[in-house]
Amino acid sequence: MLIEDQHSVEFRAEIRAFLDVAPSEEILEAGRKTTSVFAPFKETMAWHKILFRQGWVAPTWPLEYGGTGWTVEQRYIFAEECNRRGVPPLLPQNLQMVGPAVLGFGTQEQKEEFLPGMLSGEDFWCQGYSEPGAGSDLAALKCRADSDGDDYILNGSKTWTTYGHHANKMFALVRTSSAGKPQAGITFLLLDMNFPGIEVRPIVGLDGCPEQCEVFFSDVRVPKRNRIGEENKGWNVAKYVLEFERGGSSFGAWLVPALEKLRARSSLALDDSGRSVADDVHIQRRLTELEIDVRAVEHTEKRVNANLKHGENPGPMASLLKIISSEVMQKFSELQLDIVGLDALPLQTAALAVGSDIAGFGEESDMLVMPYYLNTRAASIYAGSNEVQRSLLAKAILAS
Amino acid sequence: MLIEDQHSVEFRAEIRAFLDVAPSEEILEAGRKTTSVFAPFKETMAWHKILFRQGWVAPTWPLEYGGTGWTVEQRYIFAEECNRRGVPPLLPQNLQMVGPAVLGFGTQEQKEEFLPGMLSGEDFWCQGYSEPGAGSDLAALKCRADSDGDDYILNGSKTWTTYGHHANKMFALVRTSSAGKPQAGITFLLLDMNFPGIEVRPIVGLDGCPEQCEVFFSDVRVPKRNRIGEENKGWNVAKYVLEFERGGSSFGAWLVPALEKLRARSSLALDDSGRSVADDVHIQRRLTELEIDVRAVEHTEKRVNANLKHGENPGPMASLLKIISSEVMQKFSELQLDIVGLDALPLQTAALAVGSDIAGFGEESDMLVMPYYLNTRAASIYAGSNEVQRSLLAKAILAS
Amino acid sequence: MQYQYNEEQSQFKDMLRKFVQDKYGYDCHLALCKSEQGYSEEHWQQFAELGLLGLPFSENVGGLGVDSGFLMAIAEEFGRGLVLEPYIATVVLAGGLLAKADNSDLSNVLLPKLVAGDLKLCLAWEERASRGNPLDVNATATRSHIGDNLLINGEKCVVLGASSADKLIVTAVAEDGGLNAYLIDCDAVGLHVQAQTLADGQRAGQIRFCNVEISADAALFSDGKAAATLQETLHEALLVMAADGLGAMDQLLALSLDYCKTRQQFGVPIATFQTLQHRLSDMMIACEKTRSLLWAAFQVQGSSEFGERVAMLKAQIGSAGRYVGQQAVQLHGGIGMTEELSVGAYFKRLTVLDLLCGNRDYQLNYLAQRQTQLTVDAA
Amino acid sequence: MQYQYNEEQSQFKDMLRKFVQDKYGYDCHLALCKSEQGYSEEHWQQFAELGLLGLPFSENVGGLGVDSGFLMAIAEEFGRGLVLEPYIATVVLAGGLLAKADNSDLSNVLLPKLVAGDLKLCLAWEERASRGNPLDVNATATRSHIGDNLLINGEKCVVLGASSADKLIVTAVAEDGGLNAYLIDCDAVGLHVQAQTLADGQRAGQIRFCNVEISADAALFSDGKAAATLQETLHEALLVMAADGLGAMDQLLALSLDYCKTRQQFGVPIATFQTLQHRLSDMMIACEKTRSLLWAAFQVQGSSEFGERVAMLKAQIGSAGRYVGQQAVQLHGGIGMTEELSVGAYFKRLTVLDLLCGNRDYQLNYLAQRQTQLTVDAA
Repeated sequence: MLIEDQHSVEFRAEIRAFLDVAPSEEILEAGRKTTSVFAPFKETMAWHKILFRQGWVAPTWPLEYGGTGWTVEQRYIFAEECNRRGVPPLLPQNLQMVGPAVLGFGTQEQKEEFLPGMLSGEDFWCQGYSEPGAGSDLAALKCRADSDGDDYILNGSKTWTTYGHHANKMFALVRTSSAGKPQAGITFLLLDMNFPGIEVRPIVGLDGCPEQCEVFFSDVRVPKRNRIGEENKGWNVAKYVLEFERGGSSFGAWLVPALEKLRARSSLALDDSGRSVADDVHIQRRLTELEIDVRAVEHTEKRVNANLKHGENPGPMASLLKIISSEVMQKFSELQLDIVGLDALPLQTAALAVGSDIAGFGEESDMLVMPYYLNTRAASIYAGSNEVQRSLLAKAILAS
Repeated sequence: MLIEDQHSVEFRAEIRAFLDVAPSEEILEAGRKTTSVFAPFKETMAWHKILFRQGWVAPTWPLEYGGTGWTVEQRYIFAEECNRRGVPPLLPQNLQMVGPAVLGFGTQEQKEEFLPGMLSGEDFWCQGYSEPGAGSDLAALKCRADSDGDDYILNGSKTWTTYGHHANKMFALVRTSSAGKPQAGITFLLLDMNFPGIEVRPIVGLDGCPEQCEVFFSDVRVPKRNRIGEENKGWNVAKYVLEFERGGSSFGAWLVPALEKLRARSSLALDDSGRSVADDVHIQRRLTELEIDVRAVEHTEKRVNANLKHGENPGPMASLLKIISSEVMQKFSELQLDIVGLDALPLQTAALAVGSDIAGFGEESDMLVMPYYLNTRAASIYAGSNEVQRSLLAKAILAS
Repeated sequence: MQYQYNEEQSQFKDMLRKFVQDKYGYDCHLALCKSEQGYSEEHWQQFAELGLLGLPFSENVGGLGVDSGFLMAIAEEFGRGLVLEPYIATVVLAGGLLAKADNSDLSNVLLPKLVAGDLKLCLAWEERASRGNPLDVNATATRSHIGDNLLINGEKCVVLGASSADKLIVTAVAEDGGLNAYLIDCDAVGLHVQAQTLADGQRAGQIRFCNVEISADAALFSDGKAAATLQETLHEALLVMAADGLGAMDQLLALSLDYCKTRQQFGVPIATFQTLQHRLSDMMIACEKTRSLLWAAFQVQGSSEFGERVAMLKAQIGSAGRYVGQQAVQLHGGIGMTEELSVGAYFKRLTVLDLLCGNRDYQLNYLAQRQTQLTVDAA
Repeated sequence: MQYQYNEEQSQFKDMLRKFVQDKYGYDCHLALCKSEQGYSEEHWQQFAELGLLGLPFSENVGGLGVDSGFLMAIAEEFGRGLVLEPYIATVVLAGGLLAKADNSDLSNVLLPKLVAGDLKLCLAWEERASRGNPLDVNATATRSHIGDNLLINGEKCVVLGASSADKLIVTAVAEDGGLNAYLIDCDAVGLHVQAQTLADGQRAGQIRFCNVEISADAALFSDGKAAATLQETLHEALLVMAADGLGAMDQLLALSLDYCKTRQQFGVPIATFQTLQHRLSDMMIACEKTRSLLWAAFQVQGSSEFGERVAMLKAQIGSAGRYVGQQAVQLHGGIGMTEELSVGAYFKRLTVLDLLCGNRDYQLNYLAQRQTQLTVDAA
């Protein structure tokens, strides 16, 4: 931001002007009451629809399919301004997970059928990848799709399906063959959640809220035209999706203002004498150390983005970014917990619901601290555990 | 020390009275100028001989072979007082490495031949275990002893032989068979360093001093009566030695006074204004954190010692103690470096020699800080690297 | 030097472990977490029958007068079993202070009831601004217009057991500037308790005192030793709470070892991955260091070194508990992030413990200040 | 925003890498470490011929006037090659300050000589008590009895390049209480240089000034901006020193990767052990975070944010360099603890770098104070 060119300054102003007026009070409340990477469902989808109407919902998509045509820097500016305004982050399933799969491997008919609903937010797609026995080891998945004429018959179950109880659509990896390497017999399918034989069971998380789901399939009939890519080649589709978003990350855009807010929180008076937690030099020191880590994430992200433009592939840097951003997020959540202290101890699930009329103890922002700390433990587990990422990273540097 | 019984108080007084007068100035200088776990050779062996004359050189040995008959607590008190007085720690090779092997597996003749010299310090024994290709993986050793009548013919080399250039004797593990499991063909031999065909090459360490050696053997003839235990059963001897000392460790007896000294150092005035490093609350914090770690080592050691008496086997606690003591030692060396700061930067090898008349920069104790920091990196490498210890520990707790 | 439970304590501990295993499944824990009251009155009466409520008190009030080793043994098993009853709040904190009070009229009446299971107490000492320091008190006790009566004003936060207590003890600054503690009925006029459910299911309360009028003989101390006694009581409570935390840590390690041996990934049990093996070793190291510091503190109870060793212990359990809790969740993966397994419940118990009664930061500052004091004293 | 060397800088860097590879084996490094002088005069002259000594200076003193990216490129390659010549001491520290001095009579005479390789300088600023803070100075410059002459008194420690310098610049407090810097011949009366060999082989000196008499026109500054200029020069030097450290870290990672691929233990290359794989990943992460902060600082050179970002960078290189150095030694095992491999030499270079010019502690305090200042300013 230091030496921002005129074009960027104008772009930022345009974004800011829109954000000043576009989100409703409920949407901003949902933004504030976000206690994990997944913001409250209803209001976030409302925001999704507003951004869709503005044409800004899918900055990473190709222009002809509803993208914005922004540069990587502009996308970063957009993310920075969204975070500063405090709107909820969009749910990634439609735009960053299933969308790219259809964009990259769908037929023209599939694109026409599925993309509009993803983009507009009419549909919400949930992910059916993990299974009880296949978490970090996706190739071990067992959920079976047997060919039967024009359909597949689906049996088995999926788990860690975020917001499965809110979704009307699902994209899933299923086993269509057990021949060859484990990855070889996997197929990428699109499902309607109202297909007969699907049952959804929410899982209660550490903060007492259901965010993930188990999804059970008994003889669910899925038309073969809902298959993305070739049969038994679903692994390629999933890999493509993972790579799609690489180099466009803007985690620093969230971290930098979050750290500012934490500094402000630490300066609040503890009592009439005006003392604050920020008077504690050890807290200051931890804030300083955290800021260095935050800046390291921010500038690593920007460096990867900048160098991508020059035609480089992020390669192992994608794993590196996953590791350092999840770890700094966890470190942030710990320091936040220590700064807020006793006020963070009561778990106030009811008061945290958007639109709740239940008064909680202390400041609203303090109520978020414990759920956020608990939920953030997942950051080093999901999307390829940090152990898996470190192994990938090692493999890459040992091979070079 | 809090509620020490009368017997212990008297014992401590007796030790202290002796230590007040027994060590020479040179011995105390060597104690001060100890920059690794191995104190300066000449003065340390002089101290060994004084303790021998006093009858206190081998507290862990059986009474009939020259031990003291002290309890574990008394041994701890002795260690505490030696550390407080600042005498150099004895070299462990004679008393804790080769001695127990002869005690446990030697014939009566061997005991009579070898034990007196170990005990008195007339002999200094060096260790020939590691080889360039066999460090943490001792079973891979290749140094070969071929049978030839009443002798073995030794060929190959050893490395990391501490003070090999000062030793007149060596105990070694050598390969006498390559049949069966790698551990199975290893034999424990005693050598004279003046046997024809032995060559010693000192290795210069990070502090510029030779402490370790390589030892090369070309057709070295070793009488078979120098074999300890059975042929091909040397692995058992080595394992026995490792277990011998278990439960008798007194690392805390060194750490506690060392930390006191470091606190005192941090309180030294930096300039005329009387400011000191200890005014820095972050340094205070690190000293406090280090003290907790030091106390954890001290009390874990005492807990293991106390419970051993009740007939328990330390089992995985031996690995645990190795890990936590080496890591706290390294943490200590880092904090010491940060407290002394710039004054630690010049490496003053010549001024550090015992009896040197070369004046160094700054306080004598400051000169030790950098070599100590550098040498202490070895603590997590030698005696079974900390990686190996963590694997052993995991194996033990996963089996239980 | 005692470094493990002696025979009598061990037997008692084994008995308790069996009791907890029988009465307290994880299902029971979850159900109590979600219940109105947050604990089981039936269990409480069983505690009374087993003599648990009288352990530390003298025989003349119906107690057993045994040493803290027994309290540590209880706490370890309660931590291992995720027990939610307000034992530490009533017996160790409030009961502990009451037993040391000058006001024997009060203690002689109340303690027998407590021991019998007929009375629950809580100790309201912590304030938002105190950040763990029991001597940093803003609440006041001032003379009222009526006789020798006193008016209590102030606010106390996260008072353990507040929602179940019949009476509470509050710390406040008297008009002479000295600290004192006062006994108050929980239904007194002007006293507002807002019940809280902490992240680990424990119940507590935010308590506001608005001109709560009490009689002068509700004061626990008469000779200005309230501060030292309060500090001592908290140190004893921290010893017991640390044992609770250690029980939870031990259990988390045991659960993690089991899970790693059975859970398969990439075709093998995850216990075969070296990184996870070393992680398990580090968790075990964290447990053992904590255990050593627990016994180190126990040994010197009653001496001048006790406060220092307790502070070390609490700082250690703060960081070690955090580490073991976080890693246990990580090793369990997604399932560790849910209510389905008990892992998360232990993790939350350790998280709460870390922040209660002076977090790691407070303890480290306390230790540094003591050290500075030692240096000044020596000079 | 520039996040990597541009084409011109890259070409220059490649050329330097080749130059260092050709001239500087590890044997050469060891030999220079043990030599009397501690560096090679022949190399120094080659630096002059390659134009390295004039890079940052304006063309009117014979320099090339290029940006700091080129200095970073040099330093990275010097770090990677364990180069011992006092480049940073002479060109970046002393030369950098001189080039910004008010006293152009001095700079116009001296800088051309420096660029030509005929003059070596050093900057004596650090004192024992300053603990990294260049503005915390005890040395004084007081009026002498003779004319406008000044007397310098004080002590400076670990002055890089002191033993090779022809002249030195010393910082001292003038009689008006302001900081200034003065040029002094190294053979001046009353000036005592004790040569030091630092742990990494670099040469430095402890310098005592006892009534060293200099003429008033030896002062570098006339208008009180010495403090700001000194701070700025040190920030620029830290940017360059961090690049040196990063070169050393990159090389340590490369050496460790190679070693793990070839070294066999338990019958397999040690690179197959998951713990070591993850360690290597963490070393790589440490390098990359440092690289990102290096460029983040480079981008804002000349702006008000520069000092802050440099402090972050120095703190980062302190901890990351320590981590990478320690782990590289650990991965190499016993052989990493000896002079036989270069690993230990890199480890020592990073250890020294960490403590020079404000260690991690100093930088973190500096950052916290800036933050407090921001808060005060905002209020």
